[in-house]
Amino acid sequence: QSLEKQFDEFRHQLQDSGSLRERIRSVSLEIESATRLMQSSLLLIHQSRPIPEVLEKAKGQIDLLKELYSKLAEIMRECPGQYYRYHGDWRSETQTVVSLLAFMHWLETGNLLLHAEAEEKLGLNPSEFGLDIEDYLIGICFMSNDLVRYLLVIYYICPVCEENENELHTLQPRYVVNQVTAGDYDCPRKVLKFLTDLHVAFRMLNLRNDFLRKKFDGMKYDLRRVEEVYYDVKIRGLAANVDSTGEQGEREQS
Amino acid sequence: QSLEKQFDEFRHQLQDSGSLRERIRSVSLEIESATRLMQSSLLLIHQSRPIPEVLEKAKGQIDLLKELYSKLAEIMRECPGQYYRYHGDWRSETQTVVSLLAFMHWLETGNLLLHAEAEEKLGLNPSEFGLDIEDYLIGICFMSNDLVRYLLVIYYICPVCEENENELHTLQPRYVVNQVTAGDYDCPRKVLKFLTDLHVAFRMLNLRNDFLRKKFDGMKYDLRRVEEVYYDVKIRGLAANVDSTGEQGEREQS
Amino acid sequence: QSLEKQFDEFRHQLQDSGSLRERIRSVSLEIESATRLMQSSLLLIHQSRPIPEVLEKAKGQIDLLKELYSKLAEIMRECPGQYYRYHGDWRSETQTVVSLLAFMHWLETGNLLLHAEAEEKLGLNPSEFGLDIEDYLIGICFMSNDLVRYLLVIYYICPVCEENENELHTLQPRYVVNQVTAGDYDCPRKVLKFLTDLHVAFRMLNLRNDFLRKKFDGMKYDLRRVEEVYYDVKIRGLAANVDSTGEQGEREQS
Amino acid sequence: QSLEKQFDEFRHQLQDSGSLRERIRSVSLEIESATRLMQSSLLLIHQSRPIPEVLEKAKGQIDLLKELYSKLAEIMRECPGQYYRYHGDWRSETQTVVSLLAFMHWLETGNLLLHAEAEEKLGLNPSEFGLDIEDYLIGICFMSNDLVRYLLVIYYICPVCEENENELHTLQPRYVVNQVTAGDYDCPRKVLKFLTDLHVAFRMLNLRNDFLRKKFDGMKYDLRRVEEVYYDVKIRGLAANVDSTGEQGEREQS
Amino acid sequence: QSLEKQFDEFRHQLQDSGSLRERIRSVSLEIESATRLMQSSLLLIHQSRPIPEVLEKAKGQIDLLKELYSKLAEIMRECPGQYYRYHGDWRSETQTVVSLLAFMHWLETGNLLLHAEAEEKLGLNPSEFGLDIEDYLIGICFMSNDLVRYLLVIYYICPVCEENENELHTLQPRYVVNQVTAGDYDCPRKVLKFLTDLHVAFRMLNLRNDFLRKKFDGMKYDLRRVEEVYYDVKIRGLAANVDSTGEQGEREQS
Amino acid sequence: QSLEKQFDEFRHQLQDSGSLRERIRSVSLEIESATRLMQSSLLLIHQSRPIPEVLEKAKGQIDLLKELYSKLAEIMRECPGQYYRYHGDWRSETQTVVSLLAFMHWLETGNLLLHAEAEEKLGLNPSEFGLDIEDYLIGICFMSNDLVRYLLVIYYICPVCEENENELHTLQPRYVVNQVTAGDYDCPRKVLKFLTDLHVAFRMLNLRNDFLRKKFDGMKYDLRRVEEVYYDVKIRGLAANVDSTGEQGEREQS
Amino acid sequence: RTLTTNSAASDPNPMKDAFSKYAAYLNDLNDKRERLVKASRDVTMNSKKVIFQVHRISKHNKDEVLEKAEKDLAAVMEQHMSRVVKELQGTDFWKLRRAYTPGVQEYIEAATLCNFCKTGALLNLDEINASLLPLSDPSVEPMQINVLDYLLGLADLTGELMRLAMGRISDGELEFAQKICSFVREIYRELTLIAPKMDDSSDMKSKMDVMLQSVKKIENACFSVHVRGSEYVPFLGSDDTSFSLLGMPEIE
Amino acid sequence: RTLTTNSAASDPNPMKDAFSKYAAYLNDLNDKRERLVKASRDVTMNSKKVIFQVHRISKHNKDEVLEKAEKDLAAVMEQHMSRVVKELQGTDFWKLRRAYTPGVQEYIEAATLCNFCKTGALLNLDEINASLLPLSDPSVEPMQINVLDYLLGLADLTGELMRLAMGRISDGELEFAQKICSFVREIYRELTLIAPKMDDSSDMKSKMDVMLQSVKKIENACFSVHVRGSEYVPFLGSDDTSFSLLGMPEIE
Ligand SMILES: [Mn+2]
Ligand SMILES: [Mn+2]
Repeated sequence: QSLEKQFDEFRHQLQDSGSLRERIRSVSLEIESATRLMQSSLLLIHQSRPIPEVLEKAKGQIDLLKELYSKLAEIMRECPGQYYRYHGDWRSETQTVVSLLAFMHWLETGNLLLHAEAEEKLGLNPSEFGLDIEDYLIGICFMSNDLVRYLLVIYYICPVCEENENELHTLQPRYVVNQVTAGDYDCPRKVLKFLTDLHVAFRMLNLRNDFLRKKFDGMKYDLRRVEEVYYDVKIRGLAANVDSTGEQGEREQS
Repeated sequence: QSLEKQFDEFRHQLQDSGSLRERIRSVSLEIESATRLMQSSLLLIHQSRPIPEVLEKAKGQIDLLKELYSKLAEIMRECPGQYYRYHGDWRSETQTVVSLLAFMHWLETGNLLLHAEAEEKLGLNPSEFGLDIEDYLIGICFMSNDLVRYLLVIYYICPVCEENENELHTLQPRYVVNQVTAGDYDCPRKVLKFLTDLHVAFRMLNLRNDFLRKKFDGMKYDLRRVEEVYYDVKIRGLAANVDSTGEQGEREQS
Repeated sequence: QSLEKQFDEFRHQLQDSGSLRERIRSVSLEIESATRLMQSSLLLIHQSRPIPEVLEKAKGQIDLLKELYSKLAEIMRECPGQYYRYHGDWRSETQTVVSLLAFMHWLETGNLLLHAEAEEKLGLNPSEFGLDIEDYLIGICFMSNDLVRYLLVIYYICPVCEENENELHTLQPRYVVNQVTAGDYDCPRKVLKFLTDLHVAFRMLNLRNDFLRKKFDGMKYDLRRVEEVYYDVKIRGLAANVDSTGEQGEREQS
Repeated sequence: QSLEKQFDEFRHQLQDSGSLRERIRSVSLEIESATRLMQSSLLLIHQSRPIPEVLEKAKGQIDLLKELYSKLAEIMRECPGQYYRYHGDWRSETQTVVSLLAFMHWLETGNLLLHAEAEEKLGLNPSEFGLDIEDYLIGICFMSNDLVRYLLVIYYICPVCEENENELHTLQPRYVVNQVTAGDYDCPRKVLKFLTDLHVAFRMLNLRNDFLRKKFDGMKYDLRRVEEVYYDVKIRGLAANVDSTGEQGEREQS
Repeated sequence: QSLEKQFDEFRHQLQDSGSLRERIRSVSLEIESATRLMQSSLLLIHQSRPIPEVLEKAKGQIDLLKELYSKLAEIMRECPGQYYRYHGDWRSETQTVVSLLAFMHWLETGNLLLHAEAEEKLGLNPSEFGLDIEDYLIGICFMSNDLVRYLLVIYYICPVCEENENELHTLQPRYVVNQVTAGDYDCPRKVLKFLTDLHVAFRMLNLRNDFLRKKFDGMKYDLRRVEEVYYDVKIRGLAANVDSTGEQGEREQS
Repeated sequence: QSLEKQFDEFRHQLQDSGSLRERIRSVSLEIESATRLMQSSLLLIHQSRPIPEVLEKAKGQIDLLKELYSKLAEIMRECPGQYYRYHGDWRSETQTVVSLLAFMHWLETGNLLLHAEAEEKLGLNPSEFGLDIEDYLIGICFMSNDLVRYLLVIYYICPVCEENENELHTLQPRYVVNQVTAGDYDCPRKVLKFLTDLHVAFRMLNLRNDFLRKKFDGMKYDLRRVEEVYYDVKIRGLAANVDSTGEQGEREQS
Repeated sequence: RTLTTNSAASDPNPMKDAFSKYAAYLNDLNDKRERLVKASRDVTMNSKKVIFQVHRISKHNKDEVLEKAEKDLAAVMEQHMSRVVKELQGTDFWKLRRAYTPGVQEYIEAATLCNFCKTGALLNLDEINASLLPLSDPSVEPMQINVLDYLLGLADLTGELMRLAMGRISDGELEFAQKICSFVREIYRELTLIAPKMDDSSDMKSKMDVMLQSVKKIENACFSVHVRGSEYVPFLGSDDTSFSLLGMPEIE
Repeated sequence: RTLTTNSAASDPNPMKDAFSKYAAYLNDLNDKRERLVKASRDVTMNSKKVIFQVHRISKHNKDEVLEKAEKDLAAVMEQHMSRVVKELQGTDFWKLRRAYTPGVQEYIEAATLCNFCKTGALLNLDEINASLLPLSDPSVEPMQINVLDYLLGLADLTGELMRLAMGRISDGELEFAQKICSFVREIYRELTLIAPKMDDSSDMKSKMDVMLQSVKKIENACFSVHVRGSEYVPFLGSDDTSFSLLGMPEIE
């Protein structure tokens, strides 16, 4: 009977899409696990390890991520046009990936990782398996949060290395002492400028009342926190003498 | 008739397990009442009472707890293999017990109360009536919350002892004045280090999406709060001169 | 360090219990899928397919169920005494299994499937992996609902099998025509007696205010509905002339 | 300090009212348990046991109830004027008590158990611990529900006593055969008249939009159902020949 | 007929208690409306209006409240012993009344409004129409929430009253400028001490798992927030130089 | 200030509309009370009182209703264009009014009371205060329900007039005996035809998934019930001999 | 569409340029979503009208009524579904699914209801999708209704079939009613196996509960008609009027 | 629009005639409701865009940004609100309120937000209603926004003001933020007195809860800025930079 036949077909189709989803999910889990490792590596900055070393380690996962996204793309090739059907299964993982890549990019260049650059880093071919723009934007919002924590922890807190305790109150970031990279020393001002610019850029968007808008609202709190740190530093004249050199350093580099 | 006979048996079994549960619950209530008293005693630290005195008082309940857990174990001996059937009836009480013991242990030693140590303190024999690992971990998460509050209150706030009001703004913990134990003076740093280590340890665990996971997420906020306190202290150079003078400075001052 | 060592152990234990749970869940999913097939087979009675044929088909899954439960038992053998820890993971599936087996048993014998019989059918060894009594009772409550629907559907004409159309309005259940088993034709009376007995038996139990209690309350509505059906049939004298033969048949069979 | 003193007093008062509530609840539980037994006894009518015998058994609990209510009254004597403070703790149990007493009273006399009669049966002294009118009315609504079920079951269904199966389709109530009390034979008409009168009486009340109102709405359905039964009987002329022959006919037949 | 007679009586009684309830409710509505006006007046403190002026305005409603409660008492005199029957109809309004009176009392005296004082302010005669203790306690919990908001708002600059703008950044609460009452300027410490005392007092009570318990849990959050505010002020040494004068002022006043 | 001024105005406006609503509600309550009386009067048909007499009594309320609706119209004249703002306050009462008027109209004429006729009966002037069409339609649905009950009760049940018990089983409506009005005797056929026509007419409407649709779905059940009664009568040949005269009578009257 | 926020507009600002692009993308997407929602609402409203038209069926006007229903349904397709198809052609079927799924489900409900009344069989998804093809520009990938929306629409269909069955019983078409009953039960049986495999099964789960209620209502109705009907058989004798037993009689 | 259901069409059937009228009435009403819903959705979407435009405000571009916002707002009025007004003129303001209230509320939110940023004052209902008059045919009763929708829109406004305050604090405009704080508290205070008197106060009740949250957020932010800011005063000495304390510094 045709009714039974149709439902039989459906059952098979749904079974197929179910097992496809299983495969997607397993890749997603691997992506998540890779981002955990990346996150762990990046947390080492909090322990004052030199940035290049830290980045080196974290970058090690990027090749793996590339591979995993190419796997995803391959799976999606089996069901063309259904990217957004399964989108939910890699969504939040991808947002985390974006936030980490953007954070690393900022550490390296001081600039925002753009959407196209993120796709490139992940080896994505936008014509077949691109990076959803909203996922990208949400990832950027997450990054702003990481940035604040980074600023707070790196700059003034370093509980594990007690041997240098005395120097800590000089309020220079731990790693500055070991290795002066241009652009590293007036961190609060840089972060503040970056987040302010980002905030201005985000305000160009017309958002719906959705998750992205909520995260964007959250970014405002991050911005506030960074301002507080900036003025804490400024007010105590700590940044002042740094600033003069800082600006200089920046000029040199740019 | 066999149907009747079966339901007769059921009635007896349900009655038995019902009254068993009643007995368990009544012991549970006693445990809860003991933890309330312990909690009350510990809150006295917030009133700047000397730690040893406070601990002494709180420890008074431990013997009672031991006794109550031995009662529980005895009841469970009547229905071997059903520990997890009735687990829900002492779960949350036991988590509170763990959190209090761990807090007291930290106050005494500055270290984490280990699972085996917790079992020992409660006189539990793991081969017959052990401490469930997840309960232990949840209890530890609860403790991290107490720790933060302790840090906040003890260190800078002491509204009840007005006589010393003037000294308070020197931002030294109240009890330091009365009793200088090594390791007490840089409390924020100690708490920060302890919680960071604990956090790193927890991150190694692959938590399911359950209550424990949620509590662990809460611990992240605790950590964040402690970081902020540490930052506040550091940025004002308040910890600095304490650090240098260390124990000595304390003594002079009092 | 001992803290690290402890959390290492925990990681292993949680990983173990996590993977155990995964295995249990995957068996549970298979059980659920088997019960769906069984259920779908049993629904064919509503389409007037002969009972033996239908039962034959449904029974096909029992061997699979046996196998799956033996798998579960095997898994649980790895962690003795933790039956109730993981109980929640096969609970609701097992309740459905019980309800289906009990319904099939009633179709075959007109009697209640006893707890011990259910265990036997599933190849369970109560000393190591038994059927929880509450699960059994809840399953029985579920069955009462199926029974009512069955009664309604079975009793009326079934236009899809036109060959017997004319005889149908004599108000004998569809399958009676094909196969006159003693005791089949006065279905409402039988169902009513069965449910009344069951209801009386349940009332003997002192139920707590929980899920089982709620399901039992539902059974009361089933009983009410069956009483109404019986009344409808009786008031029209439809059951009357059947009764005379019916009793005879029943006597013969008993 | 006066604040402390006040809270001390509060603690005592809350403790007192807490333990009072405990005592009330424990009596309430006993009342509930007594009503369960009564209900069980009354259900025997559904099994065609002679009414007097059934009533005898059920009445056995009334003395116990009297005693329990006198206990309640005694407790309330300790806190005069607070009847309605603790009312919620015996409310629903008392409603059930009323429904059972009223049902028994109807079986005996065919009349409604009046409020004052209910109080008398329970040995209540309205000046100190009366029966709340709304509880009484709700109990009466519950009874109407029992009445319908009784009508349905008693009159046409008697699955357990197979020996008389053949006579059943004559549609005479089971117990009529055993014991001819005047007024028993045209049960549907009697029930209909009784419920109609009751319904008319209730309609006189201006009910608020609350639980009682909802229960009263339920009574309308009961009335509707009884009308349908009466209609069924009437339309088939089944009641007719009973009516004409009346008591006499009954006697001849038995 | 006695049935009719009884329902006639019921009709009258229900009508009576219905109209009684109507009257109570209408008084309750008036109480609610008076509290809204009071609340709205008190919100003016947030706009830096001088406290005495604000209190003056709010107190204007107290006479009205007294009158309304005396109306309630009068109504209840018609049905002695039924206070708790209608209690639900003025409960939540009374809780709000208590919270407002207690807040005003704290503003004036810095002390907790005691239960007896609340009764006195409302002109209640506890022997005939008292203030239920739980209502009092819940009202006090509500007040703690208002207190926190007050603390936050009062403490910062208020741009609408521009004339004093320059002095405001000295971090003295707005109204201090206009009217220096001893004990007003170290508001956070005062609030913290007050709430801590209150919290300790509440902890002595054995609360049931009900509404009051929930509100009390809310008070813990209020306390936490006040601790944080106090910490913020203290860590910046802002309260310090105030303290010296503060204590003095307080001593003078006490 | 204009802000305060505006809100002040709003408060007055809302107060005005609030008191307007109060007045509307009080009229609504009177409407409801009038419909209760009408309903009570109409219920007398169930007691076999002659229709004209019953109608006479019920019609007594129509003048009152007219007056009440003219009061409503007058109130609404104060706020032109706001009919639908307050609509909810007389909605359900008006639906009941329509159902009763339509039922009476059917008793008198055997026809459906049309929308315009209903407005006329209530003295409504559609240009200023009309009868909402959806209210009208819902009222008609309610009526179909009354009709069924009427059919059931009047025709075959008359429990209160026992003296004529014997004649009842002749299945002629009680009042037919007393007073033969054309069109009264083959009531079931008439009701069936009427409801069938009404059902066909309703099916012309395109409804949304709202209250009206739900009530219309309910009408289908009413129709089913009437069919059952019709066939009960028909099958027993009871209506047959009536039918011949019935049709005749109807022809004469039409 | 460029925004003049702050500072001089001359210096190149990659972040700003990029965000202009993102803003344009989001604006376009939202506009398209909005157009789809509107088209979907129109589809819903007009499909509901078709369903009501089908409910106007009776023993004697079947062909007439169904003809009109089919004409109206075709109009829904041409005038409104076509707008959905136009918006979606080429892509975004899944991304914007939530915007158009209510309309498509209601269309499925109407189309399958019509078809069942006419043929007694289930209208397949393939057949519906075939009818969508002509509406698409042949150069791009055509929009096709997915299995999930089809199944969700089917779940709602059973509610309408329940109403239809009540009407048919009243109209004396017992056979039709029982056909509906079997049909609905068959669908229910099939869906119990499929529902848990669906992408987001929570919607479907609640629809299954409602469906079971509908099935039970039909079963109850068929049972009571059957029980009652059987009583009359002995009175009436042979099988002449056995199925016109109920419904308005032909006397007039 | 007449329906050919059953039987001969010749005999007069008052019931059928009447129901044709009812059917036409219901169809017209539903169509109008549908058109209103669509217009309302358009108003909502475009008002939201205006709100976002306002959030693009900063210390230096205030006039520019607000000018554009006002232009866009005027366009919403001309292009979309006008459709609502056209549908409703003469009648049905209240009957169909549920169809258009979301759009109107969002419009109120946008209009009052713009106005507050420009003038620091609340845009009154009368002023908004005056601007609706030109859109109406003068021969019929003009559609006017009712108090309830105005108040509900105002309640939502406070959420946007909270976001605005956060932005302003970041931008160093503390004075502006505190002005917002006072303004929101004033609205909240007024609404506490009015809310319980509203026709259906349940909507408003939940909005009041949200509003209190917003108020508290602004208060918390103002408090912490103030406490922190006060610390710096001794360092910086005089009052030169006291209010540019926060916000991107002018160093560059
Ligand atoms: Mn539908
Ligand atoms: Mn908004």
